[in-house]
Formats: sequence, C-alpha cells, structure tokens
Amino acid sequence: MILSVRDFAIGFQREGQNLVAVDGISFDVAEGETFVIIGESGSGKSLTGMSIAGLQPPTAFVSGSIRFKDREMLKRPDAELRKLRGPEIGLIYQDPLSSLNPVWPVGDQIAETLTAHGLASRAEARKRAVEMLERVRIPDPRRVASAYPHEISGGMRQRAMIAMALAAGPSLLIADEPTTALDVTIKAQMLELLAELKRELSLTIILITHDMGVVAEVADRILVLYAGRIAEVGPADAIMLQPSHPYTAALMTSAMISQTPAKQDLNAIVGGAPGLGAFPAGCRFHPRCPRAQDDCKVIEPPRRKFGSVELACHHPIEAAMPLETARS
Amino acid sequence: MSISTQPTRRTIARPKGVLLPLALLVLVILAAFTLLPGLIAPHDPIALAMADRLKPPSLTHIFGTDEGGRDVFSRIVYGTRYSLGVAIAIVFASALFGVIYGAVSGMARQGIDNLMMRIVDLFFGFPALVLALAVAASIGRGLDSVALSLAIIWWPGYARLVRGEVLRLRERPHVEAARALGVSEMTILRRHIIPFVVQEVNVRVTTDIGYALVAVTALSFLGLGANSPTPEWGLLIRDSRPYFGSAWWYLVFPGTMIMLTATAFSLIGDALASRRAA
Amino acid sequence: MKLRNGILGLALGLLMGGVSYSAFADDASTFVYADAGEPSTIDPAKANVNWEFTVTRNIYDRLVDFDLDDPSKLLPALATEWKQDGKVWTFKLRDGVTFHDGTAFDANDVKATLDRLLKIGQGQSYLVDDIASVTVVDPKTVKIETKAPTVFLASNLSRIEMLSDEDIAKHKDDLGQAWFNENANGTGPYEFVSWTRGTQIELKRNDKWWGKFPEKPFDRVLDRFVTDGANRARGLEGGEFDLANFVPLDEALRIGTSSGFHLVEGNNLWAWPAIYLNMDLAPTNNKDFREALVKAFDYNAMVQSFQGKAEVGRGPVPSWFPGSPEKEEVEIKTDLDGAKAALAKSGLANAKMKCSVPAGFPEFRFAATVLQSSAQQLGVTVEIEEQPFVEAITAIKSDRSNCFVLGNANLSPSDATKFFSAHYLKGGFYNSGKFFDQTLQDLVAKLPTISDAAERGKLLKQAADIVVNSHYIIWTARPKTVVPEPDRIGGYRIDPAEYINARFWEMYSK
Amino acid sequence: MALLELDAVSKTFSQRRGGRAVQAVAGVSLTVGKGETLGLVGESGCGKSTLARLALKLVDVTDGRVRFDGVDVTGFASRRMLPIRRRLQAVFQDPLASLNARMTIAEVMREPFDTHGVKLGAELETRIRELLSFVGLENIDIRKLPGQFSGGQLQRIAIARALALEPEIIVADEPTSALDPSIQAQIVNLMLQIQRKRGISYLIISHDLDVIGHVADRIAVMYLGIIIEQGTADAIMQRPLHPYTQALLSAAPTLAARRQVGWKRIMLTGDPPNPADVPSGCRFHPRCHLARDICREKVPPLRATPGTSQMVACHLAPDETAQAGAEVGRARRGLAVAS
Amino acid sequence: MVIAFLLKRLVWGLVVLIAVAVITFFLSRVVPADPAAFLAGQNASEETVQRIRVEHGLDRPLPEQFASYMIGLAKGDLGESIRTRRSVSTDLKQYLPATLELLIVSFVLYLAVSFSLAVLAARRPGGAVDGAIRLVTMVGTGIPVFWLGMTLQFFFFYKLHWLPLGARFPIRETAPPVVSGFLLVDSLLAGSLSAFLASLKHLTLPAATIVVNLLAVGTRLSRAALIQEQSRLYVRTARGKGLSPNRILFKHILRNALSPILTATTMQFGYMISWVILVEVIFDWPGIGLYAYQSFQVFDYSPVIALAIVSTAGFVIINLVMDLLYPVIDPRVQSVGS
Repeated sequence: MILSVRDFAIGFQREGQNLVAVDGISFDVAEGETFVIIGESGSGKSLTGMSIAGLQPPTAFVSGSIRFKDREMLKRPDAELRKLRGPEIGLIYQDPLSSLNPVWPVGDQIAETLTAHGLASRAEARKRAVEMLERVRIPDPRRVASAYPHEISGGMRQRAMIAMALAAGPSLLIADEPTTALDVTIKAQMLELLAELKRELSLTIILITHDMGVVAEVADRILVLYAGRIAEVGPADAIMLQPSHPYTAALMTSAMISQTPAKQDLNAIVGGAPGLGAFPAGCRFHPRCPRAQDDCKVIEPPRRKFGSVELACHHPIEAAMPLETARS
Repeated sequence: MSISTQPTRRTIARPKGVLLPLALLVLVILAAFTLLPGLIAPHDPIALAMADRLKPPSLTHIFGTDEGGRDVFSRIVYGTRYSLGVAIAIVFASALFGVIYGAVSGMARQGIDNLMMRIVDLFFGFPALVLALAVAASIGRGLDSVALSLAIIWWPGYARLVRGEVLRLRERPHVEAARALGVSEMTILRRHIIPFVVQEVNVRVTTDIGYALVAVTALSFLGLGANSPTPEWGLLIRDSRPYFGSAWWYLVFPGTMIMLTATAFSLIGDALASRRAA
Repeated sequence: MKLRNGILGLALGLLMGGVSYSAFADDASTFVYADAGEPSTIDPAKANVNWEFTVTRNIYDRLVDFDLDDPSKLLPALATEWKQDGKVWTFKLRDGVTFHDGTAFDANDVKATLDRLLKIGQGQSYLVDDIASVTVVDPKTVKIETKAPTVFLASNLSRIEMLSDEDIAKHKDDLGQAWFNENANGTGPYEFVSWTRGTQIELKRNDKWWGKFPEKPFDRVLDRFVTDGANRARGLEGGEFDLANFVPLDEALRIGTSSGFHLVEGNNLWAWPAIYLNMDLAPTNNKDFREALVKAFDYNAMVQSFQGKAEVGRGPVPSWFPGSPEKEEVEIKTDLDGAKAALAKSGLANAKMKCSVPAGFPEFRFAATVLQSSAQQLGVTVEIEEQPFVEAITAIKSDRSNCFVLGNANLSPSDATKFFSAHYLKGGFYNSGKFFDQTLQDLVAKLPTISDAAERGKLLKQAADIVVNSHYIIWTARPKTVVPEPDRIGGYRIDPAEYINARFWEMYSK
Repeated sequence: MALLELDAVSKTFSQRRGGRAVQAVAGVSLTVGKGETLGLVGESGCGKSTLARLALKLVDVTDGRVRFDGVDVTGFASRRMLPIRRRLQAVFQDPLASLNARMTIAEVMREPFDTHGVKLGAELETRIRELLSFVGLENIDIRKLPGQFSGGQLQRIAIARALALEPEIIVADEPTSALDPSIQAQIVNLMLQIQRKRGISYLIISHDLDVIGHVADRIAVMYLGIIIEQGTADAIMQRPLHPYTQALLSAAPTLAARRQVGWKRIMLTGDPPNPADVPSGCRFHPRCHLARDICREKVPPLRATPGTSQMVACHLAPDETAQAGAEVGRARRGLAVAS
Repeated sequence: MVIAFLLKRLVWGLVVLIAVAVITFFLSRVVPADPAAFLAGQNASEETVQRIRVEHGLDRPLPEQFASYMIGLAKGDLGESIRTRRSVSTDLKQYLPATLELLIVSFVLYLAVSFSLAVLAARRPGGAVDGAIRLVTMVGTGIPVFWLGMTLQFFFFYKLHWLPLGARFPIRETAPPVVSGFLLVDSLLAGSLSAFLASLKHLTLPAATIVVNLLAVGTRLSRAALIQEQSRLYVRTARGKGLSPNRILFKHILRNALSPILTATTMQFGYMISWVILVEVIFDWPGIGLYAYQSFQVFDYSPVIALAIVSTAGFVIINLVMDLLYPVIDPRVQSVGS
C-alpha cells in the first residue's frame, strides 16, 4: 500500500459551528494503480485529494490518519511535507492556465521543482525541464520552455503542468479534475498521455473527477464519495458495471446518455446534493434515494463488504445487476 | 466547472472586534453634533468671553478655550456641521455626478465613451490640490468654493469607477439574459446595473467622506475655506497656530476630531466593503 | 558593474571631498535672525516690507540717524551736520567712508541715490517726494532743494539708504533695478555675502565701518526666512534662532518670561489693528452707521487679547510720537447706548457688511472678530473674509468690502504728516476706505512748512480731529510690541516705526 | 416555414488598438423549424456562443440575415424586436450568474411580464407559482434571492422565466454544462418534457455530444466559425461523415467505451487553432489524419451527400469517411466493432 | 509599436499640459487682486502702480496676456515671478531639487514601508497583525497632513529635541557646494558624511509626514493585491511543488502583485505632489510647493501656473514610465497600452 487513509475527517469552523466536510473515511491505494475518487461538488473529493499532499486549507481542522509510504502526513510540519511534494508526490489541477504562474516562462517553472528541492543546478534543471516537456509529447520543447503560459495552447499548458508535477520524479500523482476544463479532443489526448506516463514511470495515480466517462476509461479502483462519506469503494469493473449502492447506480445510469433512446427521459437522481452543514441524518443519500426506507432516515449505514466492494448502504442493490436493468 | 450548489447564506460582515461598534458610535456622536449642536455644546461657539481667554481644559471647558475665550468643545460641536457637512456634500455631489457621467459613458457608443473618458483622464492628470487651490482662489474664499473646487477634482474618480463597473456588468450573463428577454436599455441600467454599481459606490463614498474631510480642512488651513469665526475644524487648527506653544489643547482637539471622524468613516467603509465581498 | 563603479566613485568623492569641505565649522559668532518673509528685492529704492528692510538697513547707511528712544532727536550718520534754510537743506558728509567694494563715499553718491529713488517712485520714495533737486556742492557737501519748505526732510532722510553712484552708473539701462534687486554694495555695518533663495541671506561684518560696534559683535548674520509664525516662535525657543520677528503675542510673552529669555518691550506703529471703513459702499458710507460701529466696538476685549499690553488709541497719531496731539483727544470707550442711538439715526438696523482681513495676522483677525461680535449686539451682521493682503485691500478698494483691518506704516521717525498721507489723503495707497476731506488735505500740505512746533501741534490736532470725527476708523487697540530676547545675547532695541527690525550692528553676544 | 433562420451570418469582432479582427462566425446558415430541436455542437472557441447571440440578436451580424418566422429581423432596433422576443427566449449556461443576484425570485419571474406589458394584477403570483411548479419547483420561497438556491433549482427558475411568455423557441446556450452530473440529467429531462407538452422549438448549443445527440432532432457541427457537418441526429450520431465529427464522437470518453475491447479511438493531434489565424483550404486540415493537398488548397463547400440526409464540408466524404463513421457510431452505442 | 505608443502618450501628455496651462491661467486671472499693488509698495502713488501694471503687461486684455503667455510657454519660458522678480524657470531650478529630494525620499520610504506592512498583513488576512496594521494606517490617513506635521514638530523638535524644526540643513552650518541640488548627493560628493546625516535628519519629519498620510491607501492596495494573488491557483501549484512560503511570496506572488501595486502607487504620486505643498509650508522646506504657496499669497500668477505645469508634467512622465514598466513586469501585457 502506497497510501493508507484511516478515519480521515476534515472540517471548518464557521460562525462558531464545526462544519465537517469529510467525515471519517478510510481507504487504501495500492502501488501502481489508478485510484479514482468520484463525487459531485461538495462531496469532499478535492479536500481529500489535497489533504493527502498536506495541502488542506490552513483554516481546516483534520483528524484521523493519512499514511503515505508509511509516513504520517497529517499533523506533520509543513516544512517536512514540502520536501515530499515534488520529489514524492506530484499534483496537477483542473485549470492549467491559472495554475501556471503567468509571469514566468514555462520552462523556468518546471525547473523550479528541481532547484527548489536542491535536486539539480540551475542549468541542469533547465535542461531537464526541456526533457520533461519532450516526455509529455510537446513538439518543439525548447520553444515552449521559454514561452509564457499565455503564449501556448490549453492542451500544451496541461502537458506542461504534468511535466512540472513529474519533473522531480514522484511516485504518486494526484490529479484533481485534470480534464474538466479541456475540450473533448484534448481531453482524450490527455487521458492517453497519463496512461502512457503511468506505464513509463510506474506511477500511482489518484484521480479526482466527476466525469463518468473519464472514470470508465482509466480507473482501476473507484471510491465514490457522497456528502463527505464513502458510499462505495472497490474495483472499477464491479462498481461501474454492477453498482451496488443506489447512488453509484444512479450516477452511472444518468451518465449513460448515449445508451438511452433519443428524446426519452434520462435516469436522473431527484433533488440536489446537500451542501456543507446541511447533511441529512441517517444515510446522507436517503432524501434522494429511490430505495430509501425508514431506517435509512435515522441510522447511518455502516460500511460493509459486499461482494468485491465495500459499501455503506442499508439496502444495496442485491443482484449483480447489469447496467441496462439498473435503469428503472 | 461545477457551480456551487450549496446555499450561500448572506453573512453580515463580522465586526472587527470593538472597532466597528466604536466607529459607529463616533458616527452617532457626529450625527448628534450635526443635528443638535445646541443641545450638546455647553457654550456659545461665537460669542467672546475674554475673561476665559486660552484656558486649559477643565470641567467647564473640557477642551479648553481659544483666544476669544470661546469653548473649544462647543466650537468643535458646532463645526461638525461645517467640516463634515461640506465633506459629505462634496462626496455626495461628486458621486451623484460621477455616477451619472460614468453610467452614461459606460452605456454610450465607443466614440462618445472615449471622448468622455478622455475628459476624465484630463482631470486625473491634474495635481489635485493645485487645481483646488486655483479654483478656490478664483471663485473666492469660503466653504462653498472649497466644496465646489473639491467636487470638481473628486467626481472623475467616481466616473471612472462607475464606468468600469458598468462596462464589466454589461458583459455579465444576467444583463445579457435581461437583454434577451427584451428589457430596455434604460431598465437594464436601472435594474440590473446600477444596483450593483451602487454597492461599490457606497463603499467608496463612505471611505471618501473621511478623505474629503481631510481635504476640506487642509484647504481651510491654507486659508481658502471657512472664514473666522466659523468654527470649521481646519480653520480652528489654522487659528490655533499662533498659540501652538501656549495652548496645546487648541491644536490637539480639532485635529483629533478630524482624525477620529476620518478613521471612523474608513472603518465603516471597510466593513461595507467586506460585507459586499461576503 | 555600474553599481560597483558608482560606489567606487562615491568613496573616492568622500575621500577627496573630505579634505576640501567641512560643513560643521564651529562658529559661535553667527547670529541667526528668523524673519517673517523672504525679500522680494533688496534694492533700497524698492524695499517695502520689514524683511526687506532687515537687509537694506544693515548693509547701507543713511545720512542721518535718529534716537530710538526719542524719535524727534536726530543723530549724525553719513552726514555730520545739516541745516535747513527755507526750501534748501545742506548736508555735510562724513570723511573717510568707503563702500564695501572699496570705493569712497561722497556727495555724488547722495545725488545719484536720491535721483534714482525719485525716478523709480516706489518703496520709500514717498518720504522724500517733496524734493525738487539735489546738487553736489563739493565732494563733502550736498544741497537739497524741496518744492516747499519742509521741516521734516532730515528726519525722513533717516530712512533713505545711500547707494554708490558707480553702481548706479554701471547699470544705468534700467536704473540698476535688475542689479540692485539681488546685489548690494553699501557703506553699512554689514556686507552682503549671499542669498540662498527660499532659505536665507548671509551677511558678514564690515570691519571698516565708520561706526562703533559693541563688544563681541556678530561676525556673521544669517537672515532666515521663516514664514510661519509658530515656527519662528518654536525655533527661537528651541535655540535654533537668536531672534525672531512677528512672534505671536501669547508666545512672545510666554517665551520672554521663561528661563533663558527676557522681554524687550517698546512702542511701535506696525501691529496696530485699525479697522478702516469704506466711505463709498453702503452701509458704511453712512456716517451715523460708522459712529454706531465705533461706539459699539468692545475695546476692552482687544486690550484683554493683548494681555494688557495695549491701550486704546484715540486718534491717528500715537501719543508717544513727536508732536502727537493724542493726549488731548477724548478717550474712546465702548458706548452701547450711544451706538444704538447712532444706529437708529442712520436707519440701518439689521444691516449687513463685509470685512476683509489680511491673512497671517492673528491680531487683525481677532479685531474683526470683536467687531463682528460687537456689531451683533446692534443687530448688524459682519461677514469676515480673511485673504492674502493684496486680495483683501483690492476687495475694499473696489467696493466689494466694507472694512479692512490694517496696521500703520509710517516709516518716518518724526514726520506725523506721513501718517496722514498714506491713510487719509486722496490717492494714498492705504486710504483703502477712500476717505477724503479737503480741509485735511490742505492741513497736511501745510504742516511741513511750519517751523514752529507749537503751531504745528495745533494744526496736527485739527487734522486728527477731522479723522476721528469722521468715524472713518475704529482704533481697536494700540498694543506694545513685545520681543523675547535670549539671555545669551543683548543689544536689541525696538524701532518704533518698523515693528521689529534688528539693528545687527547693535547686537552682541554675552 | 422555418421559425428561426440564420442565412449566411457572419460576425467579425474588431479588436481595439489595431489588433487583428477575429471572424468568430463565418457564413453560417441554419434553420430551426416549428417544434424542432436543432443541436449545435463544437469545441470552445469555435464560435457557437457567438452564433447563439446572433440568433438572439444580442449582437448584430456583420453579414447575412436573421429571420424569425419569415420576417427579416436583421436590422430591427430593440423596440421592434420586443414582440419577437416574446416568442424567442433564452437560457444560459451559468444560472447563478444569469439571474440578477439582487432580485428575489418573484422579481425575476415577473420581469418578463413587466417587460412585455403583460398586466396580470392579482393573478401574477398565481401565474408565477404555476410556472415554477411546471419546472418542478413547487414549494420554494419566491421572496428569496438567487444566491439561496442550488444550481439545479436556479436553472429551473431560468427555464421557468423563459417559459413565462409562452415562447415558440428557446435558444439554450450550454444549459447543462455548469451543473453536476446528477443535475444535468434532470435539466435535460425537463427540457424534453417541456417540448413534449408545449411543442416548443429549441436551438441548443453545447460542447457535449451526448446531450446534443440525445435531445436534438437535427445536429450541426461547428468548427472554427463554420458548419462542417449537419444532419439528423440519428445520422450524425450513428454515421458521422466529417473526420472532425468522427473524432469528436470518438474522443469523448463514455461509460460504454469501457466495455469495448480492441477499440481504438480517433485521436486528433494538436489544439484547436486560433480563430484569428484561420488555416487555408479546409479549416480542419492541419488536424486531420486524412488531409491531402486538395484539403490544404481548396475550401470544401457544405454539400449534401448522396444517399444520406447529411450535409458535410469535406472533400473526401462520404467515400473515404463513411466506414470510419459507422464504426465510431457503433462503438459509441456500446456495440461491438465489426472488425 | 513601442515608438508609436510613446508618441501617442507624449501627445496626450502635451494635451494635458496645455489644458492645465489654459485652465490655471484663466483661473488665476479671475482672482480679484492686483499683484502690481504688491510690487509698488505701501506708499506708492496710483501712477506708479499703473506704470508697473504696464511694465508687466497686466493692463492688457486677458486674451492678449494669454497669447503671450502661451507663446512664451512654447519657448519654455514660464513667465516672470512678480514676487521674486526673477524668471520662473530660474526659480524652479532653485526650488525643484529640494522638492524632488523630499518626494523621492518619501516615495522610496513609502514603497518600502507600505510594502513591508502589506506583506505582514497579508500573511494572515483578518488576523491580529492585519487588523492592527489596518487600523494604524487608517488613522494615519485620517490625520490631516498639516496637523500631523505640526504634531511631529511638537514632539520631535519641541519636546524631545531629536530632530530639527524644518529647513533642509543645519542653519549655522555651511551647506555643501551645489552640484545636483540634492543635499544628500551633494554632501556625499563633497565627501562629508556628517553633512549627509544632517540632511537626512532634516528630511526625516517632512518625509515621515507624507508617508504616514499615504500609508493606509498604499498598504491597503498592496495588501489586497497580495491577498488576491495568494488565492490564485498558481500559488496552489507552487505549494504543490513543495516550495517554501518565502519562496512563493518572493518568487511568485510578488511579481504578479507588482502591477496592481504600481498602478496604485502611480495614483498615489498625484496625491503626494498635492501634500508636498502643505508639508513644505509647515516645515519651511524651500521647494516648489512653498514657492508656489508664497507666490499665491501675493497673487503672483506665473509660479502657480508653473507649479501646475511642472507637477502635471511629472505626473505624465511617471505614468509613461509605469506604462513602459508594465510589460517588463508582466509578460501578458505585450503591446504596451492595451
């Protein structure tokens, strides 16, 4: 296990109230896998991802444990965490334009990952930056290295971001919605690139997204978060093809637009996801769940093993249900 | 790219400790000074009382007396109306004109907009105090000419602010949506743009009152403003100058009053700004 | 690279310069005088205001001097003897006097100076404008003929500085106006060194001066321009200045009585807040109305504001002035009932008027404030406008204002007619209220021709009465001048005609 | 007769201070019939949002005509547009931003009535309630401000407002893309229901081929300011003929793709080009894997292809593209690829 | 491109300058006062006054006076000062260095202090330090500049005797020979460290007065810019790279925050020029502010117009320099002026 998260919780103090955004989740990530965290906005997926790298907001309070390569990441001084970010953990984000510093040439920013950690001299780092750009399949890497972020295209920027995240040779890449802002054709390129790099560099990837298509394409294992709690976690195939949790099932079916006959109603989940501080009692999904019963309203479902997956549901979808029939 | 689905509750800016209440208290006091000076001031602000000439602070004269034996506290109380009143008038007048000007410019065709903004630029090129000095001197001394000259240098700030806001707001989806609905340009300006602009202007106005007060008193101090024995604050400081070493209270209290007032307005402007941001 | 060169250069400069220049020469014999303004010119023919006289009086000499304690008593200066014979005055000049540039002083200098002064017609020329011609009799004798006999010529000449005819000839294109504006070559006790604009004029002592310096005189005088009265007081008190003029009264009294200082008191004309009423503009064109104002005025408040260091004036010529009829004048007192009666007679109840006050003089402003407060008791509203001097006097002269507050400015030590010429005669610059009375005009013209002092006194009284009874002026107070002098120095005396004008050559350190 | 007709419209934005002019839309012709849904799909920067604004007459065309129900409205001033606007409504991408944050829902909802002089008096509130319940918002507090509602609710409110005056057509610019996946489906369903009940026409603009393919009767594919392919939804989704359309369909990751083994997507190289710098010949040629000389030199016209209902702007279609198109379509539907 | 832009800005600057000259000229001539009376002196006759009016062209009709003034201006002649009886250009040469020295020192001090405070405040927005800095700077701005000057004089000169009352150099000492007109520079050139320190001492209070007054706005704007930049995504990226907070602040945030700070600073310079008049009056600082103020007192027009023109020109130049600086600081601003 490269990463092991136990009872991790994170929250904020707002107007004297403790608002828990992520409420006691546990999961493991194995070396070399692509672990996907799915969730809607407000589910706590990004907070979880950032906390793994020790980048939770300074105003947040945390509890539980996050162990990365047997090192406790929570409650570790930032100065030590800093040494891990870059050489051990790389991060990429949703919006590559604003995620790059607009006033520095791209190459310098990549090189900085190396120089800041004392991994290379300035000249050496600059050379390595160009190599990294080449590695992420950027044609004419020399030109791009000396270009400013606004001078290159969106796809190139995201490639440059990846180059920057991987420059110091981390084993874990946390990708927070890396494709969301990209156009369809670029998104495809990026997924392919990530897959190739993962193979070449034997990376472990934690991918955070709400795009089911992306999940389907890359996931080895999936964690489904709903309102700060784990709904379901397990192998991708099991979760995608035979979802047991009603939420997962609903997510999958509502995303299957191309499988729905044209102009017919899609399989939609009623209502909207609850916001921070407005999580319902019992099973947090129960107000929107078609299978909800009385116990769901009061008793929080415990996490249990269910086939190849672990899930938290009082009334899971029992039969190994093919996707088509999951549609009601 | 998902938008926040969580209900965003309107949060009132948390007062910065005791400062905001204190600032509001100062405001209330100033309002009382302005509206009911007769009830608050223990003495006549104008009548001479030579026997009490330049007396240090005491129970009867808490801020001491001036060279005419007049109660400095009473003069400050009565002076609120002049100093703060003029400052508020300047800011309101320039805000009013600037908002109209900026709104027209922001909504106008590019050519007209350009021309209107060039005029504003022109005013920005001027050194403010020099222009105010020249204006005040040419239309004669007095608080009214100070008000006019400061308003002349003050409005372009509002015009620029408002025009910028209008241009920004014009591109906002809700304005486009209203336009698609067929809402007329005037109504769009009135209903979909101005309310947002006003928010910005409110903050600016509040903070500016403090600055305007300082500017008014500065011109008075230079001898362009109020005339003796008007108890205008800047003039009090000017008048106190010859008694600098003999009557510290005469200098200290009017200055402190200006400082308190300006700071109070700044604090409140700040609170308004953070409330808007919330 | 560039930076390094710069530092190197700087270091080099420090090394080399360190040898040649030292700012902090220990110079105890420097006298620093804080003057209220910067001269516009140091040309004696144009000098107008105190801070210009500060320079001209010390660089140049006059033909005669006068006794500061008894202005009617004239003392020899560049002239050792003089006599009047009808329209002709003859002056015998001192021997062996040289200008700072080494040229000798003689009768040609006197003639050139007076001719030039009269031609330019500014500054103090009014003191000698009755001169018809100047004739050089011999290098040490000069003859001056006046248009009419005048007994005051010699005393008025005690204010006229003597230039060198060579200088005048050298710059004769513009009568030397450009050159004399910022250069000086006199025979006086101090020599012009430099003028740092905006900061100071530096003088140095003239060893070869014909007069006598006290023991431990100052070798170097710095005339600093400190326009702000509070700063002058502060600097004097803090020891930055040795002496300062126009120190606000309260500050002067406080500083003068604090340890390390003493007070010098004396009479003078300058700080004499008189309120001139406009004779042409309603409502002050009404004599009864003016009378009401004069009677309503709270004289006591003024005296109190001067902390008792003042008395109420009774007429145009101060009592201490040679030949003043003041003692015989009726004392002016606040008489509210009389004022009300006069106002009723004028039919101008609830009238409004405007008062222009030259800015920068707290006493003037206060006088206007007292007038306002007094007039209020009559139901008359006075609006005060404090303006720069030029603007204020323009306002009343062009009938935009009803009154004007001013001091007096008679530079002559004993010629009382000069009180009248500027203030009450037609066309006089300070006749801001446009007072005119033919009898007075005739009297003033006649006065200098009368050699009998008693006779002159009678006519002077008559002239004074005309002014007083016209209620043209409110004599708010006649304060004493109070100057704080540090104990470490001495020799300061108040010149009655010029408020405070340090005679640097009388100053010494203790 | 078409309800909304864009006839060879172009829009050129001149940039301030001598920058190069950008032709965002270059001669696009589109029609939306009564009761019909036209889906317009394209990547960012292709000019589809500008086209929506042209259709709504929020910006004026540089060239071409805009007709509404047969009336040429191209030069209409805003006052003359008013009766047209009653029949032509809009829904935008970001519901929170497109509602005035300082107006309550009640005020937002009454604005269309006020604007078009519909006086309902006491019935106003009833009408508003009706509209809101029609979009599935039965019991909301209409005195609240938009900030107090979720994105899904706000988009429903925006739709309810658009429906207030019973328009004949709604132009919807990315109506679902700002929403969470579970909410997207709700809004798609709502729009479909509205059409079924009211027979309304839609011009729906989106980058999401899934959504467009699901709701549209006809689809137009836009690339760099022009339409490169147009046809019935079925045809486009099942057998796209333009290489770009194929790439779009193929690139979009879908759930179904997970179950395809041995399927290779058509990968486009490079980025969408800059509208300020349009390539010669076929605009798509620099990214096209089939590109050859003719593509670089000659602009392919948008033309009908024999035997299909599609119009396509490609020199090589349908001969060289038809087979690949069919494969892409099958793969997308989760059907086994015939190898 | 740059040349064209420069040319355009220069032309605009010229327009502003001419406008300033026109406006101040007419404003100053509307003043109902007669400067000739000042020149003529106390007891001069009406004829003398009239003669002086003619000599100085004050009797001519306004348009004629204006025309000759503008013609002179075109030749770089700023007219003649009635009060100093010298050409205004000569006077300016005398007084400008003092003002510039004060302005530059204040400006550098202002930049340094406001920026440091902003960095401190932005470290924890809403924290105690932030609050304290905000309050202190706010109070600073609320203090009328003239009153602050007097108060500082009262404490530091009158009560504590630490600093001089005013002026540029110790009175009794000889100032270093004039080379640049900047005493700080001249004293170093003359090789006197003590003279340098003395000039610095004299600069302290006037500069502090100006700085304290501008601090609130400067700090607030810098702080806002820093906080805004701190919340930018590239900062998250930098943190993700494992950079230290200091490195992030100085290498990443700073340069991005610089342009808004510069813009704000440029605006501040305009105020600074205004405050300098008051400060020079209070501290007897022999600069153009005091010069113009004293001239203004006797309705000596030309120096007042000259001050307006010179300060406007300064402002125009600073704006121009800033415009040229933006692209250097921020590569996104490519074509200057866009």
